[in-house]
Amino acid sequence: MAHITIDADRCKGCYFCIKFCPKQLIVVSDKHNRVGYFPAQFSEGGDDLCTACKTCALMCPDTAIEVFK
Amino acid sequence: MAHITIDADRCKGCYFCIKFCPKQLIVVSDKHNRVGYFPAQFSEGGDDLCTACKTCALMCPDTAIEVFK
Amino acid sequence: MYYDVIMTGFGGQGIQTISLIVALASMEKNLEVTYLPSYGVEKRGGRTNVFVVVSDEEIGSPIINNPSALLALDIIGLEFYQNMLGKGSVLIANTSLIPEDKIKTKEGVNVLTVKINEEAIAMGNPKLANMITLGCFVEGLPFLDFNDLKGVIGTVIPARLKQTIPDNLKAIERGIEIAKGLK
Amino acid sequence: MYYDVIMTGFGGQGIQTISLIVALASMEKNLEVTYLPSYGVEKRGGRTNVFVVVSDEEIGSPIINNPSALLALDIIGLEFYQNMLGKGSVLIANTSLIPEDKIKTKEGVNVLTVKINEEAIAMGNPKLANMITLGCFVEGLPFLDFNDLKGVIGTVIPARLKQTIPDNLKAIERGIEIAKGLK
Amino acid sequence: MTDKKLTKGNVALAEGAIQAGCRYYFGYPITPQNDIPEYLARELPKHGGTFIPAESEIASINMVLGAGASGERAMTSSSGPGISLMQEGFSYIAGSEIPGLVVNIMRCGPGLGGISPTQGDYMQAVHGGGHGDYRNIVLAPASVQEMFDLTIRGFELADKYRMLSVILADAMVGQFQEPCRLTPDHPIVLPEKPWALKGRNGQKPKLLKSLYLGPGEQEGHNLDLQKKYDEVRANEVLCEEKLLDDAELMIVAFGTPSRIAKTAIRMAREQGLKIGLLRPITLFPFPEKQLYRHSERIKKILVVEMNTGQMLYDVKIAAHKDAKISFYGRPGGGIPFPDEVLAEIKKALE
Amino acid sequence: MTDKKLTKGNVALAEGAIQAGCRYYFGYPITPQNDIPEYLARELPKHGGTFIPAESEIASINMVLGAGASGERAMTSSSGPGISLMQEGFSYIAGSEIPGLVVNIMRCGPGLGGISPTQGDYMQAVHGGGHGDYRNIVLAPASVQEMFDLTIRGFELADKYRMLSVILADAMVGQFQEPCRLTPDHPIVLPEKPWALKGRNGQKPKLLKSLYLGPGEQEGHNLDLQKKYDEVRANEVLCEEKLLDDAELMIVAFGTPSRIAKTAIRMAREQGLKIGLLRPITLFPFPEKQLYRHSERIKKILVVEMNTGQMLYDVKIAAHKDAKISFYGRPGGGIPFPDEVLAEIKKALE
Amino acid sequence: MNRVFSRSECLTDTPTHFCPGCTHGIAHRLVAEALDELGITDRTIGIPGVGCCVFLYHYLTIDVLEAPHGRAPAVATGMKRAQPDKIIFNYQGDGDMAAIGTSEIIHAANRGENITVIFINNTVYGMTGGQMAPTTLLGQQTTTSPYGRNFQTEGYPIRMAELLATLEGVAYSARVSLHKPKNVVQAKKAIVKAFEMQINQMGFSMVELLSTCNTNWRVSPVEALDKIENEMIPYFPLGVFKERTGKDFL
Amino acid sequence: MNRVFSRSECLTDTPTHFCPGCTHGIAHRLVAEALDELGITDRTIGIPGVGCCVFLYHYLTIDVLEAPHGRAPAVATGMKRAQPDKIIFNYQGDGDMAAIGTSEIIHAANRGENITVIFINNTVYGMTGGQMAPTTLLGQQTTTSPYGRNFQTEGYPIRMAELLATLEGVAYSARVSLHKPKNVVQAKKAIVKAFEMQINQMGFSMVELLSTCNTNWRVSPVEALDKIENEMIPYFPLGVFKERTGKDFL
Ligand SMILES: Cc1ncc(C[n+]2csc(CCOP(=O)(O)OP(=O)(O)O)c2C)c(N)n1
Ligand SMILES: Cc1ncc(C[n+]2csc(CCOP(=O)(O)OP(=O)(O)O)c2C)c(N)n1
Ligand code: SF4
Ligand code: SF4
Ligand code: SF4
Ligand code: SF4
Ligand code: SF4
Ligand code: SF4
Ligand SMILES: [Mg+2]
Ligand SMILES: [Mg+2]
Repeated sequence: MAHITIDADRCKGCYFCIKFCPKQLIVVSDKHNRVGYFPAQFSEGGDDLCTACKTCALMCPDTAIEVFK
Repeated sequence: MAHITIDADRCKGCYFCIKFCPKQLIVVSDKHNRVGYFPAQFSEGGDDLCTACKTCALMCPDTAIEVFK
Repeated sequence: MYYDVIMTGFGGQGIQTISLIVALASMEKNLEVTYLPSYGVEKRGGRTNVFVVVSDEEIGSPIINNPSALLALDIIGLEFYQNMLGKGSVLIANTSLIPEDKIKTKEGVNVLTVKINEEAIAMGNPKLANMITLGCFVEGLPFLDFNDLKGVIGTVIPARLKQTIPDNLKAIERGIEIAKGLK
Repeated sequence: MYYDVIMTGFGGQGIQTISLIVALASMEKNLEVTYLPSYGVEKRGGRTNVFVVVSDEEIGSPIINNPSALLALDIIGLEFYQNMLGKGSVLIANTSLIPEDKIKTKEGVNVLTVKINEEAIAMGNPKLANMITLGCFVEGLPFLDFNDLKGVIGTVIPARLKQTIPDNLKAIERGIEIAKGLK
Repeated sequence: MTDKKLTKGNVALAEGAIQAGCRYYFGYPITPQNDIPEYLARELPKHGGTFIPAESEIASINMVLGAGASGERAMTSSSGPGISLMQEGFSYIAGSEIPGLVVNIMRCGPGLGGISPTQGDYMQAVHGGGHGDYRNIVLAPASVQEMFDLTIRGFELADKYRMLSVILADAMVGQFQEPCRLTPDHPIVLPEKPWALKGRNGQKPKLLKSLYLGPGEQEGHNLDLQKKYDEVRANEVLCEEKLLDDAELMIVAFGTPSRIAKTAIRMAREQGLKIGLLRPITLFPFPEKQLYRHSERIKKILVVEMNTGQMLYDVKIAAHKDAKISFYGRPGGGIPFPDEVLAEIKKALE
Repeated sequence: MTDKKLTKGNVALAEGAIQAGCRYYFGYPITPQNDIPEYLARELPKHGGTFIPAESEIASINMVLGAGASGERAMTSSSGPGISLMQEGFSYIAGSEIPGLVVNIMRCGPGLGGISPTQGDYMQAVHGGGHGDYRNIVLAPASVQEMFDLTIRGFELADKYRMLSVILADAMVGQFQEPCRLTPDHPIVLPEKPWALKGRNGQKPKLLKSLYLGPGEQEGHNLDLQKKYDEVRANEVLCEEKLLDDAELMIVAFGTPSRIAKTAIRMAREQGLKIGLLRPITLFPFPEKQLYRHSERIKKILVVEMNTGQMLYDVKIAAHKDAKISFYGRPGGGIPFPDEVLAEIKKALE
Repeated sequence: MNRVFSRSECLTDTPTHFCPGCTHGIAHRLVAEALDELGITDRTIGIPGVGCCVFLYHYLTIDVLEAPHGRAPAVATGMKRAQPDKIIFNYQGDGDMAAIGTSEIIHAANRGENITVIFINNTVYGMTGGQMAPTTLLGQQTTTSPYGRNFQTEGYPIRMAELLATLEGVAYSARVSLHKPKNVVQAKKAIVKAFEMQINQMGFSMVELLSTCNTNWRVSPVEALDKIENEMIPYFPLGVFKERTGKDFL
Repeated sequence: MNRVFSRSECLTDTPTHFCPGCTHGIAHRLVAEALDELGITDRTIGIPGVGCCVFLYHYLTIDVLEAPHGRAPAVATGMKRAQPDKIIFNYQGDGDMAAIGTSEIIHAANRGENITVIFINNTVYGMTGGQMAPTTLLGQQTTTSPYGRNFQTEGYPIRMAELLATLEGVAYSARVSLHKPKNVVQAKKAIVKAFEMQINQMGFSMVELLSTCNTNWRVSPVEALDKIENEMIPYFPLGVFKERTGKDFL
């Protein structure tokens, strides 16, 4: 029972988090943010599967991710 | 039967030739040259002993020495 | 004749393409042209701003602070440039990405608000947004018309995308149509 | 009162020492002094040239082109500077190392030719040549005499050579004697 | 239809270099001039030329020195900080009388500075940023066409006088695009260079140097250089004189401000104000005579620069002593827009 | 007896630096200023100071930047070519407003040049050899005592205005010896430097930079710098005015030529010619007002320099418009002897 | 629930100007975390080179000094000598350090200056548009090597970590990478190690980080990570090339 | 009798400005002999650094180009690229090459520029009065290290021959000495070898010659030779550190 939050306006859509989340809990949002990027977003119901392993946050170049447990 | 000539006004009196002549055929002159150095000079009668080995010329930084054979 | 326009948006919105079309089409009519795209840090920031000046006599400054027209494809560009607009100038604002309430221009500015992205998607290709904007711009423009644009579009669109030209032209026409409707 | 002198020779002839003595002795008399030894490439070439100016008012140029006196300890120095000498100036030439016939000065120049090296050897120490020269120079000099030199020589000669001071003073006196004889 | 091509200023300059017969480029990147090396990296090899991405500006200018001493047309390009680093090289090139061309697409100073259009490097280029009494030929293009034409001229003058030519342009002139003719307006001839170092090859060895140690030699060398610079002053001045015949006020400006001034002048004349423009195209040699002649009649002068007043010095020295000289400057990337200049014109006329 | 010590100019300068509280020297050798690093290498350690024989002049000026940003009094010294290499650093130091002191004991240019006394680097020091609109405080000693006193003043002004002070002296002033008082003529106080970078230490982080990117920021920074420079102009001018009250001709000269001029003036006055001297001690700020005031009355001005006429520019701009300005210069190590200057005086009086 | 990962204290919340997926962002975070964990943030002064890292001061809440391009090691020398008790670090790109700054880095290292250098090797001059650097790979196309780097005319890519390791003054020289989670963890360790060397006055410490410049490599951020794995690491091997143990140096 | 040793054709008869016993004089002679023996004197251009070697043109009858202090390798690069058929050599001192010119020598070597560099290591800046150089020995007293070079503040002497040998572009890097007849013979061989590398287009070649500066070392010329044997060679080992065989490079 853990989850992450992604600051959509900080996110630049590099998708490192998506590539490296061992549980594939992160997806691309379908609406772009203020700057024009399509941010990553934590999947619905990811809370059940997220292990708070922090891999996503570790790889995020823009510290857009916070992890909660 | 060989000998060397030393251009007294080129010679700056470093005495490398004297140090390295295997036959000790070179000595310091007692009068200084135009610039004020006491040049090296080939000893009297060195001709008999000089082997024209060129060691003196090889070490002379001022190409003041010519070797004859 | 003297006309200057600022086109602004973020990278990928195709502003370089349409501004180049305007510049080249004007050249073909033997008008003087200056074309100044953003460079350096600004570029790195992902912004694209282009200044185009067209005139029938020698052009002075290629950079301008009170344009005849502003084409704002996103909110950041709008907020940066809209206060430069003076009486009689034109603003074309892409309200797909610009909240109406952000548009604050002096009176006397002719504002065209168009949901350009939606229009493009309606035409089946979001990438056509820039051409629709171009259409809105050229409609009623004193020195260029559809055919002028048509004449140079081939030299601007890269070879590998040649097949997209017909759709692009349709998009321009759609833009003209929209603009007509709004006037 | 204004007096300027050039002293020239090759390294090892002790010119720095005697020029410094003149400068310091003049200072002790609260005269203005400038002291300019050669530097850089010139030095690397093994030459020593020193310009000393002494005056009772503010000194302008520390470098000079028509000295009151030239002390030439070798031929190279003589040939470089002798043509700078004007009427009423003094040349002291070390004829141990300068062929008489090389001395070509305008008339009106007081030339003292001294076989200084021989004189020094005669005193038992070739190194005393510079002090003999100094003696020749100070004889009849308007602003310095033997006692002035004596007063500062201790501060110029390095501690480890203190014991040489008496001989040096004798050499100065010998120089004065020679100069007297020549006048 | 037109035979001109919509071209970026920096690209026109680079193509001009190739057309001038320059086959050697050495450079280190810096905004806002990177289009120049990037274009030449692509194009020079096609002409059998050499492009070296040098490790620094210091290496670049010294490679130019080496290639120039070989008798080849060689160049480098940079901006503010990089040009500052080249000043020792500038001085050596001047001292050893080796031709070469350096482009400075100016960026803001002092220090790292921004990259918006500015003209803060006038003094450095014109009055010697390096040590000693020397000069560079300094050319100031104000259009894309001039970026092309003056680059060719720069190489020709460099060879003619065996000195460095500097193309001094603000970022606007480097970055904007205009229709441009990309062929020289005259045939290009590469001059003989008997002084070039190519190995003694049975002849007397040759030498290029700046150090003179014999008594008076260094001074003599300096005086010879000054003679050469006087020749340049006498023969090579270029400037644009526009609407000066009836003018009551003369604007003096180079580069982008001169273009802005033209817009302002148009606005002023619409309001009945008689304003003209003197645009120096060569900054060294500076159009002193022209400026003096006009200032004998036109007593009001407005100098407009994108700096705090650098060319202003030369204007003050060249102008008639009774001229009333005012200045409008925007340093650090500020751009003097036409309406501002018009306001200054009116101030100056009061 | 005298309390003064026969001292070489360069040594007086180095001792002045120590007395001023300078504890950091970074430098790379070059004739004719090597006495400075050699003296400081011996003496600084005795005062707990740091001497680094840097790998180059570029490293040296940047070490000065780093130590200066720490709030310490730091310096380097060099000559022509080395100073040219520092011009980027000069510009950064000006832009980031970091105090520091640089000594230029000039050697001949352009290029490698000889090492005889000369003044070819005036323009570089006074009008900015680096890029952008910036200034250095430039002090021109003409005696060994001034080498000592002006070095102290240089550090004080550098701290007061957070800019670079340059000691600009010819080789004569650096190499000759005079009796000199080697104690400051006023107490030395090291000012607080709240801006210095010492780690945030619980406070708001501090920053020293020269790059401003926000719209108008770089321009604003430039205008602020200009305000500062105007303050310097208003408050810090130093010059010597000698025998000007009755003078019919005013010689303007700095450094060694000013000394030679004094001899020439003595000779002239012996012949009944009324000549005076204005000697700028600060080259920036230049004594404009003083020069103007005197030139209102003294209409004949003779500028004497050991170059081809560099300070001449500032004299022309500062002088009354009706002044008749003539120039006598000896570049490249030539020395204008008193008799030559006297001849020029007579020419100028005709 | 409580927050188990968030921005380290030393980091500001200013969004970076870096391109999407630029690993400069990761490097910045690692430096910030290292400073906080070592408890030296308060007494650290950062000196970024000129490059995409030039805005360091926007992102780290430490004192920052701007240095001319390539001169950061000289600037750091002046500062460290003036404030030996402070922690001074450079953050330089490969253009800044391996090209224009070659002389300054080699002599700072050779003097054994007690400073730490974070070196971002992304094989190009990123900030200016991706021109060829001394670190550019053979055959790599850049805007100034449009036909690919050719060893016959431009020579081989320079390996700074190995080169500096040959100098006696160097206490620590290592190469790490930012292209995978486990490498990022290693990178963090190396950065901490480098700062520890300085804290313990062991001399000059340097960490070379293989980093991406997807914008100028003209690939997607994710593809750029693969390029590090497949193209950079084969030529720029990861590892520690010098590690001084004990105070043999002092 | 006939003359069996006299000045090589390439040497002028101008007496040198060198101090008595300065081995620069020997090095000049060896270069001249090498050029004559290889028959390349006519197509060789020499580029001396700034140092006591700056007057090369007074002593060698070849075309000579003056270069700014330390920049000779960059100048040579420009010249060699413009005239690949000519033989271009630098003659640099340790201040010129190992201090101010560090960046230029490393990158010329790294590019594998096909030039030859004669490097005179005499552990000081001779021309300017014997100040400390990066090559100055530990403990050695100079005018700027009056208390002796201290590795804690000035670092260790830099070994250029070894450093350059690590660069791929280098075809030949050797250290020889001028303090004894047999070493002078070896030195001559190394210089010839270096020029042959250039003739055969093998890339960058460098010969470091251990040389005396008795004036600034403040010893007699003969004592200076002993210092090379007893103090320099132990730290600067003689030998060939890189020698490319065959055209593996090209
Ligand atoms: C003296 C000088 N030359 C050139 C530049 C232009 N410039 C700014 S950053 C840079 C290179 C950046 O590349 P790198 O150091 O690798 O950093 P990156 O952006 O790749 O991280 C250059 C050449 C400059 N600012 N100053
Ligand atoms: C830019 C610059 N800095 C400094 C100098 C002064 N300078 C001339 S030669 C030299 C060093 C000479 O030492 P080295 O290269 O070892 O040659 P050596 O005389 O010892 O043979 C220096 C520092 C200069 N001419 N130019
Ligand atoms: S890693 Fe960060 S920036 Fe990249 S997509 Fe995920 S949240 Fe966005
Ligand atoms: S913390 Fe781990 S599991 Fe949770 S989203 Fe991030 S990477 Fe996936
Ligand atoms: S080696 Fe040459 S210079 Fe030295 S003493 Fe012998 S002859 Fe004279
Ligand atoms: S040739 Fe040999 S033997 Fe003859 S003098 Fe010279 S060294 Fe002595
Ligand atoms: S240009 Fe390259 S290095 Fe710079 S921010 Fe973008 S991706 Fe990163
Ligand atoms: S100073 Fe040293 S290197 Fe120079 S000539 Fe004299 S001995 Fe040789
Ligand atoms: Mg990089
Ligand atoms: Mg040396």
